[in-house]
Amino acid sequence: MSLENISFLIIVLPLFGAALVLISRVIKIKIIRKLVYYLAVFSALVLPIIPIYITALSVYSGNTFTGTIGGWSFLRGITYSFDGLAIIIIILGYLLSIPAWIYSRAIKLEYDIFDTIYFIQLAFLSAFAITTDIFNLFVCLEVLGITSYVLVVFADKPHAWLASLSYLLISATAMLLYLIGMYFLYNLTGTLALSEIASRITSIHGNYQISIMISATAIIAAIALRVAVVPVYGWLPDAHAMAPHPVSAVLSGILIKTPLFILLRFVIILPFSEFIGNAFAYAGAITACIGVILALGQHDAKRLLAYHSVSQIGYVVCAWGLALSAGLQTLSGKLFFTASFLHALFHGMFKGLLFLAVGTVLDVSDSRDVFKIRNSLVILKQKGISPYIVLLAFLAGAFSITAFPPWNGYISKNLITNAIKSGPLYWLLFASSIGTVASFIKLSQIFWNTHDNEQSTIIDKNDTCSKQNIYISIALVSGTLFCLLSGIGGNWFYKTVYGFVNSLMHDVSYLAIPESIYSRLTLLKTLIIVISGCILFVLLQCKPVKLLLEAIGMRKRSFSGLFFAFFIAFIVFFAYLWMNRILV
Amino acid sequence: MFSAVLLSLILGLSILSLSHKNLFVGIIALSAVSLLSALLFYYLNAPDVAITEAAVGAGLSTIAYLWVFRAVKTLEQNTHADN
Amino acid sequence: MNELLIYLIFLTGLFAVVFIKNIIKKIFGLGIMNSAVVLLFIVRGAEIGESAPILENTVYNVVDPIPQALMLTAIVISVCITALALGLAYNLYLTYRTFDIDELRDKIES
Amino acid sequence: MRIIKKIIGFITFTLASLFIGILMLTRIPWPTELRDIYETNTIQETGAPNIVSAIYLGYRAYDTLGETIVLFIAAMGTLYLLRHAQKSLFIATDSTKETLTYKTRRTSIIKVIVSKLGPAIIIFGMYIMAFGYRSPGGGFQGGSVLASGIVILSFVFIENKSKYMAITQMLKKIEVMVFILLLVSFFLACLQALFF
Repeated sequence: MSLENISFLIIVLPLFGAALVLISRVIKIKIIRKLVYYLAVFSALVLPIIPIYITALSVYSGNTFTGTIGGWSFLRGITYSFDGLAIIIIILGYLLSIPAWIYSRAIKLEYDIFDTIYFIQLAFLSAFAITTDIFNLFVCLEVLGITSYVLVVFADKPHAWLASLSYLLISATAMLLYLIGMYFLYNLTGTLALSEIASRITSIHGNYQISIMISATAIIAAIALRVAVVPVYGWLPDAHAMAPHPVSAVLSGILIKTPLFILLRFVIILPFSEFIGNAFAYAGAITACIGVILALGQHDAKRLLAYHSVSQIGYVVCAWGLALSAGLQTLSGKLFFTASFLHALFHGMFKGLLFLAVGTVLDVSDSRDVFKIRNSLVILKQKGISPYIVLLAFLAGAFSITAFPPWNGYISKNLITNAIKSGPLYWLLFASSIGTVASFIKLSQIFWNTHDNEQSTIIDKNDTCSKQNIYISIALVSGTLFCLLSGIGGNWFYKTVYGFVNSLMHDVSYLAIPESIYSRLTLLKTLIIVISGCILFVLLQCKPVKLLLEAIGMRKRSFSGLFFAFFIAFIVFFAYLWMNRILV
Repeated sequence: MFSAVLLSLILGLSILSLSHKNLFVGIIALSAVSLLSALLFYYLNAPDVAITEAAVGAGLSTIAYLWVFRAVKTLEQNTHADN
Repeated sequence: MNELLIYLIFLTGLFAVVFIKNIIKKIFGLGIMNSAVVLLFIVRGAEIGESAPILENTVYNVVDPIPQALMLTAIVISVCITALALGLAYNLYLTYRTFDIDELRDKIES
Repeated sequence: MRIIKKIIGFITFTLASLFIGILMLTRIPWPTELRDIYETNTIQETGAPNIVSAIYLGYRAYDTLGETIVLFIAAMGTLYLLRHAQKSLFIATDSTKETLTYKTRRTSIIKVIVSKLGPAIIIFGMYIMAFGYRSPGGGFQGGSVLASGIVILSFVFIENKSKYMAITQMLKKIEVMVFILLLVSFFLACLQALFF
């Protein structure tokens, strides 16, 4: 068996696991059923680590392999490529979905259906990462989309149904625009492989420039919808807040970032990719700010976290756009790209952890309102869940997201902001950091103790289940350890990801971690951010500001607003490209 | 010419299916849209797509729509009966 | 001429998805848009040949098979999306007895 | 405020659809390169005279796998939704229980026609499945024709609920078997690509 075939096991094994879960459904004998089920879980979640490791080693040493699936000759089959980009995305997916899966054992679900869909999603995440065929990209996007609609539905609430339906309608419409964009590109170049489109589009670029721009806009808008950058983030808070907690963790941690990084495969084939990068950088910085402002006005704890996902994805998008506009072959481009990916990875870790910790608290208390939940430590203790683990996990997540020194958020956020250095982008991100601090002080109120309403905490202890609580503890502790270790070992992570980015560009030059990351200046900046965050929190307590923020955050949203935002994004993006063409 | 006629029929039927108040008419019009496109596909030398469109677009999706329509109708009748 | 008609069909669907409040009609619109895209691919792909892409002894100069193969996939995916959306709409109707999306949102958020 | 929003909506809709229109109405001669490649090579490489089937199930079978999985997940998700809808309905009120037993009018005309037509549809579905490689059709199309035949027959012949439940149990098993078959064939295809 050659190395390429081993690499394909990354996709095949989770699919095999999904099939085994289905088989276990129809087996009558209990022991065999359990055996088959555990075999399925093993083959879907644990076994793929071996091929990932082997492939990653090979890719890291500069040995990427490309070809067509099924071994057909070049133009006929579907092309794929196991390169640095694919490997880092696959690692991101596996690293984050294992703790979320462990947590999912603790909530009431139909495990067989849930697991089947979860494993299929995992498999197609990898498939999405390796494909370089424009139509296969569409199919993978559809699979990821339909799995996330169904996973959101598992919450069994009318909220979740409506959220899933709105997400479905807007993203299905966007996927049709993708198809139209693809139609034009196929009409123009006569091929579906991205590399081939890239080489042909430059020669015919001049004649059909406007149409190429529109088709690129259509495809990019369809993918950017999944990433939830600024005008088109509207579906995200509903879907992520209403899903079951592990699904929220996976959606926020993995599924909104992979489309962004895969978008790179499409964008770099276009002749005007640096303009697109610029547009994305500004969109990202604005996203970071708007996400925080909206989060400050929220009452629902999980919705607040969902808006923070919007805000943090803004950092990722900003750095990604800057990497693109600098060009991936340049040194600063690689630095930006590495920082962007590291923030995506670390955000996946700490946001997943936050969703799980806050979700645990929400499950045991009657309300979802940040201003009403109090004494949650006492309630947790009564439920038999160790309150200190939940508190620790929450604090780990909160310290990471507010970029406190030893935790991982500090590394990635400061890598991004230090690389930007100055300018409007820098200050936008700076402002959003301050807002994040204030907003997390607000969220941490759920752990505060008040002594006036003891009667609400009387719950009978019989409905606790120690086995489930063990799953919760394992998931939370492993998440906390991830955050801490990746914060301490940030240098190693940086080096590894940088190596993969280098292998993407067939380059082996190495750049050490920028020294300024633990410098006095950066620490001072963190201190300023934390202090001004506290001041902002105090300011927010006064009535008019609070009312204003709530008016913004709780404003009435309509379904058609989603579409108008999508159209506006479409128009603005195209207009931006058009202006740049005139200027150049 | 033939394809233009068929396309304008499809356009008219799709407008009808969206504008008509009765959902049942809409469902049937949509099914007719699928059938007419299947005919057009056959005319345009795409027999595979024609078969798929006829079986899936006009068959299965119409059944799904009709199932929902019937369930909704029974629900409506029952609520009226309760009141 | 053909493209213009297909464009109009697409617009009808898009209009329904954006502006009509009834969920079922939104799903109709999605289906119509999808038909328009499929029609676009097939109509344009049929321009270059004059016989179906099934090779026999006397057949040559076939139409482009690639759009046909791609559209098979697109049709099936569209039907799947429709079925799932219908399931969701039915569940919402069962709980709130309405298909109006704004009304649903009001009822859910209150 | 509402009017402003509506105006903005219409303007953005018009502009966006204008752009889509430019894309759809740009006429470029359709490329023939891939067509020629397939025309000359398909029979040697796959042995199937029907090029569309060869692409759908051969050259781009990986896409088809994704499509099948979309179908599978959509079916699973929809069934899950419906199951839960019924459950919540039962909990909500007892009086609504009757809503789920549909009183349909089965006239003898429908019965006679369907009982004659159903088997014919099923045989046609099998034909499409078996001869998809040389005539139009293929596994999926045949399968969906077959499925609509079964659905039509079930409209007539399922009289009471116990039989219906038995059929759903059987369908569940068929679903599992088919998925396993799909994966096994995928594995075999992989192995074939590896070793032969």
